[in-house]
Amino acid sequence: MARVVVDVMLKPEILDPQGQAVQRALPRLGFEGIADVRQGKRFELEVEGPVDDAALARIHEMAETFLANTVIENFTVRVDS
Amino acid sequence: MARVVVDVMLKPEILDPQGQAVQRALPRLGFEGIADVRQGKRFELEVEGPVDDAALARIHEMAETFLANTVIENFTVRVDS
Amino acid sequence: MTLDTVKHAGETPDTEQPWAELGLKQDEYERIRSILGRRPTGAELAMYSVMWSEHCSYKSSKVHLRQFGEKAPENDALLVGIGENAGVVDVGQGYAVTFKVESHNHPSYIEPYQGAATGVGGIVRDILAMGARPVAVMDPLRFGAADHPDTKRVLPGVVAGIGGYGNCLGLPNIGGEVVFDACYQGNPLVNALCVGVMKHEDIHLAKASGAGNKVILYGARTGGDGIGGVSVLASETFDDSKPTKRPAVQVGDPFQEKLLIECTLEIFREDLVDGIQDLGGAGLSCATSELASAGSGGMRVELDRVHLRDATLSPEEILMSESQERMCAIVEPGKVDRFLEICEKWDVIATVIGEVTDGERLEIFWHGEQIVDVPPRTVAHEGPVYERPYARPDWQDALQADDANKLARPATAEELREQVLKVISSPNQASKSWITDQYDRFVQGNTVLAQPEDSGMVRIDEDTNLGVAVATDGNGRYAKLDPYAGAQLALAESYRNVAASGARPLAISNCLNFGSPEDPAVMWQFAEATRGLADGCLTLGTPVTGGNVSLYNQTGETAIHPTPVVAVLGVIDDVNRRTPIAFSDEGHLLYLLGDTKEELGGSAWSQVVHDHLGGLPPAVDLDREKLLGEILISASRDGMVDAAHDLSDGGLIQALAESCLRGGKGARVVVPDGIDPFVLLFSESAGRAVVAVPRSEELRFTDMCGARGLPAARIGVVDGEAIDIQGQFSIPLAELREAHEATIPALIA
Amino acid sequence: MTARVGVVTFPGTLDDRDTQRAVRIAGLEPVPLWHRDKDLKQVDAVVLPGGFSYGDYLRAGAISRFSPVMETVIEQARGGMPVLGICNGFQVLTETHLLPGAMLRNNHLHFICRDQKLRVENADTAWTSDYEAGQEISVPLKNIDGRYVADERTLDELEAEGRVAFRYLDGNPNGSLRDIAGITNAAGNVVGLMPHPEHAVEPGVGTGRTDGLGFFTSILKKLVNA
Ligand SMILES: Nc1ncnc2c1ncn2[C@@H]1O[C@H](COP(=O)(O)OP(=O)(O)O)[C@@H](O)[C@H]1O
Ligand SMILES: [Mg+2]
Repeated sequence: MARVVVDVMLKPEILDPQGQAVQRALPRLGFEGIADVRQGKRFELEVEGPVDDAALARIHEMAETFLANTVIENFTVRVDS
Repeated sequence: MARVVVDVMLKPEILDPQGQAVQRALPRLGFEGIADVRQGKRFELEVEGPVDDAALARIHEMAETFLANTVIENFTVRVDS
Repeated sequence: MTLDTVKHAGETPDTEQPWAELGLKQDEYERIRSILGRRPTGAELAMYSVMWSEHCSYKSSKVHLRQFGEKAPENDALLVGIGENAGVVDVGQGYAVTFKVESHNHPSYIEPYQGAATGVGGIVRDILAMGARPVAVMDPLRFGAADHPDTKRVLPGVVAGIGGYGNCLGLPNIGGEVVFDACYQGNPLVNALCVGVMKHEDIHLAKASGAGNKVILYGARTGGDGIGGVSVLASETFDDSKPTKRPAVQVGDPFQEKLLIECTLEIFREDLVDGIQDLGGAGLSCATSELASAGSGGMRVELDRVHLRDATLSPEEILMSESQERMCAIVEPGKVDRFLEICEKWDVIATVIGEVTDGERLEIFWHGEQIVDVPPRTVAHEGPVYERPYARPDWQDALQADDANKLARPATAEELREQVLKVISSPNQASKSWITDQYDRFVQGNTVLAQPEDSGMVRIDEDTNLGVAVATDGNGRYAKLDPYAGAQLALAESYRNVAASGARPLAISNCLNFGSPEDPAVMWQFAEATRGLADGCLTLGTPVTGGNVSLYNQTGETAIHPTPVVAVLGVIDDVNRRTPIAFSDEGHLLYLLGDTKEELGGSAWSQVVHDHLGGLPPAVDLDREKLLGEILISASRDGMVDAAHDLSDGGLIQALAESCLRGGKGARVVVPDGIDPFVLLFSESAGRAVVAVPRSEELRFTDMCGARGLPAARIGVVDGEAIDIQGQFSIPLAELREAHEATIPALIA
Repeated sequence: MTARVGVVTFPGTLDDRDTQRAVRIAGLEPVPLWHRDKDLKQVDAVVLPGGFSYGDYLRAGAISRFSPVMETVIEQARGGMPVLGICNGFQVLTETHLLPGAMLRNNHLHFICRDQKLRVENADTAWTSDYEAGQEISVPLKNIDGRYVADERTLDELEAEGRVAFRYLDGNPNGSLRDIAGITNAAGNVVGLMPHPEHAVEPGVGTGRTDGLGFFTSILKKLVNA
């Protein structure tokens, strides 16, 4: 079975308090030199059958209408190898 | 500035209620043929300075001690290109 | 690997078995062999080992817990007593209430969020299994020092887990406790309580009867969660230094549990089950053996029918899995279809996995081959019982001789004021709203009182306004000084809290958190605490309906303070008559009820100002508690008091501060003749409360106290915007609020 | 004759029974609606109550939006039927795009439960006519994903058209842009807000106040006088 990964991240202009909380905590933990942190979601889909263009198109649609809310989020779809 | 991505996923043996909820919803939305869905977190770190082995080692440590909860989660670190 | 069938076990008596790794002792393993007349199969060994663990079998505590039954007070309110998933109490008008408090201490230290979340999930299923709709939760919590770095890891995770799970289930959180003490550093206590309501006729029990009835497993799929968790986590001293030995953690799915609740309630409404049991610790091993043991006849289970999340699980693992959000029901064949239909409606997976037989054995099959053939009672109810040696610790005398009453006291009014602010802003005495604001207290629309009130109260009938109140209390410092008195003080405080809010105490549940039972000193503390609690319940007339024991709360040789947590349930006929703690009307008169003696042992003052623990805890007088309770209840019913607040840790000043801040009104206090202001403000004498009495009711109220012989001293009046202790000091409410509310966010947020 | 108000139950809905009670107290007839049924049983208005439908997994409201009942609700809302989304219901309404914007994790990342002061900015909607514009009310707020966001253009448009229905007072509890607690569509029939009016309808329970009752008396007047 093939794995397709959909990454969903908040759009750059949207405040990401989770990422900020991580970033603020880092120096306290002794990690310097991280200028910015954004936190998003990663979906791993196990796809039955071949992952051809048609399948990817369907997954793209699924991401657009369901996995991501495009009012606030961007997404990418890619086949995991 | 270079971007490093840390992906954090629940260990395979750990229940993933979020992924399951997504998977169960898919057929109702007309998406068939997805055998399994796991949902995890994706962190995008903007790193100051060079992303050499030392920097990656530090980020690995950060992921292990902070970004992931290794009692229940696995993680991967990679440089985004 | 070949399947270890019953037949195979009979033919290979000399096969080595990992009984020690599973937490069994040599003699326990021998006993299993003699019960079966052969060596156990792998599956049988798995079942016995989890069911005979401390957590499931109560092997160290049983001999002491018996007193709760033997000394039980006459009480016709008790409908179901100890031994079921939870006790059930008659609250009138045909309603019954079930409640129970349980621990999830060790898992919450390993994985605070999931540990605490699944703790809530587990107790909610216990309540549900009795036939009740869960209506509220509470969470008595104890952490290490507030400023310890690990507390910053554990506390936010635990609080988020309790909130994340409870909020998602739609259960209002109506109270609990948050206590910090270095003794809990490696052993935080995460106790969770749930209250449920039903009609008398809806009570369900965990038993399998009626040959031919079907056994249905429903809820979440079974996965590899917490395999061995019961025996490894609860039976052995927890050792953090070996992460590789960490057992798999259970992950909760509150959404699944919410479906399970609604689905189960609908199944109850249509009267489709004969017996029902939740799956908690020890999973299917526990549910099948307990159901079969408590019922008549035997049970036959086809284990391969269980819906799995992980297809590679072995039968032993399936039997031991602690996957959450599952229930097991016994259903007549004619009702199975409808049962499955309701499960389908709620998207809940349900499978017929077996049936009740007319035999006497619990028989489990794996693809047609028999892997378990045991007398269920020997697994579930006739496990080992230990009479562990116990002895009063050699340090107890010295501890008690180290009298707190001799500690240096404030020399000036200015110093007294400073110490008041210091105590009120100390982590244990400070406002906990940073925590409780993360819990939904309004959902279900029946919450009458929630934090920071003395007890949590919910309405259970919208037409008659019948309600129930619950309070939970425990004071490990008192119990360390004297475990017998400490347990009674926890009982007394919880009882007083319920009465202060106007409800009549009916029954109790408890969670007994202690160190290792293998240490005779700890065992002595346990014996003393249970004896104190049983004696106390007899005097107060409040039976023990159930509870939970958590042992091995220790790191190396050092045990936590003995920490019996007591939950008292009360009933109030009309929730509109409840008494809040808030001083909300100027001019109301403040009365201090009870006797104030010089009692500072174990007090908040001794801890905060002197970092001291020694001497004796406050004296217990349960007859006085009863009288105080009656006065508070009558005063509430007849509208004689506008506010009431019980006095406990922190003493009078703590109660005044909380009531003033809650109502946004100040208080002018006159120190009565013959009492030292310091003692008046900080003593922790039991059996006391402060009440606000409208002037129009003063005579009636004081007459009542006089006639019943309860000391009532007028100490002041609700007035102004400060706490003004006349002749001593004044603290503006704004300053008081800052001191009280800033501490926890500053430490934890 | 009184009006019938449907209250939808999704898997994981929590405040459905509370909302039914509030509807009843206001003198309306509550009608339970099930997420799998397209049929709205001829109700005159619909409330999408609070809770964690589908556990709020993925995103709050994201999965419920695709339920059969929502197909009909969306269609009828576009036709003018009054719809109120409370908390999770508001999240469902933004996911369906009946209302603009989206709801994100609170800026402090915690669940927050408190008695929240609001100003009613728009008293001309189907659900707010019993209030005065500018009136201050207090109702419980309880959520973890309550931060309202939309792009600047949308926000300006909402302001310009008077479609910000409620604003938080005495401090923004979650980082919602422009202190927005609730909004309405242009027609005023679809309203969503994060706080919970259904938990403030009876003295003696909840907050002890009845500031939330106006939502339900507003719709009663609209439907019965209509
Ligand atoms: N401290 C206690 N006081 C009274 N009853 C207790 C106590 N500890 C356990 N019990 C009772 O023993 C029985 C078994 O407890 P337990 O195995 O924890 O139940 P469950 O598995 O349903 O949670 C229950 O009826 C419980 O109420
Ligand atoms: Mg049980």
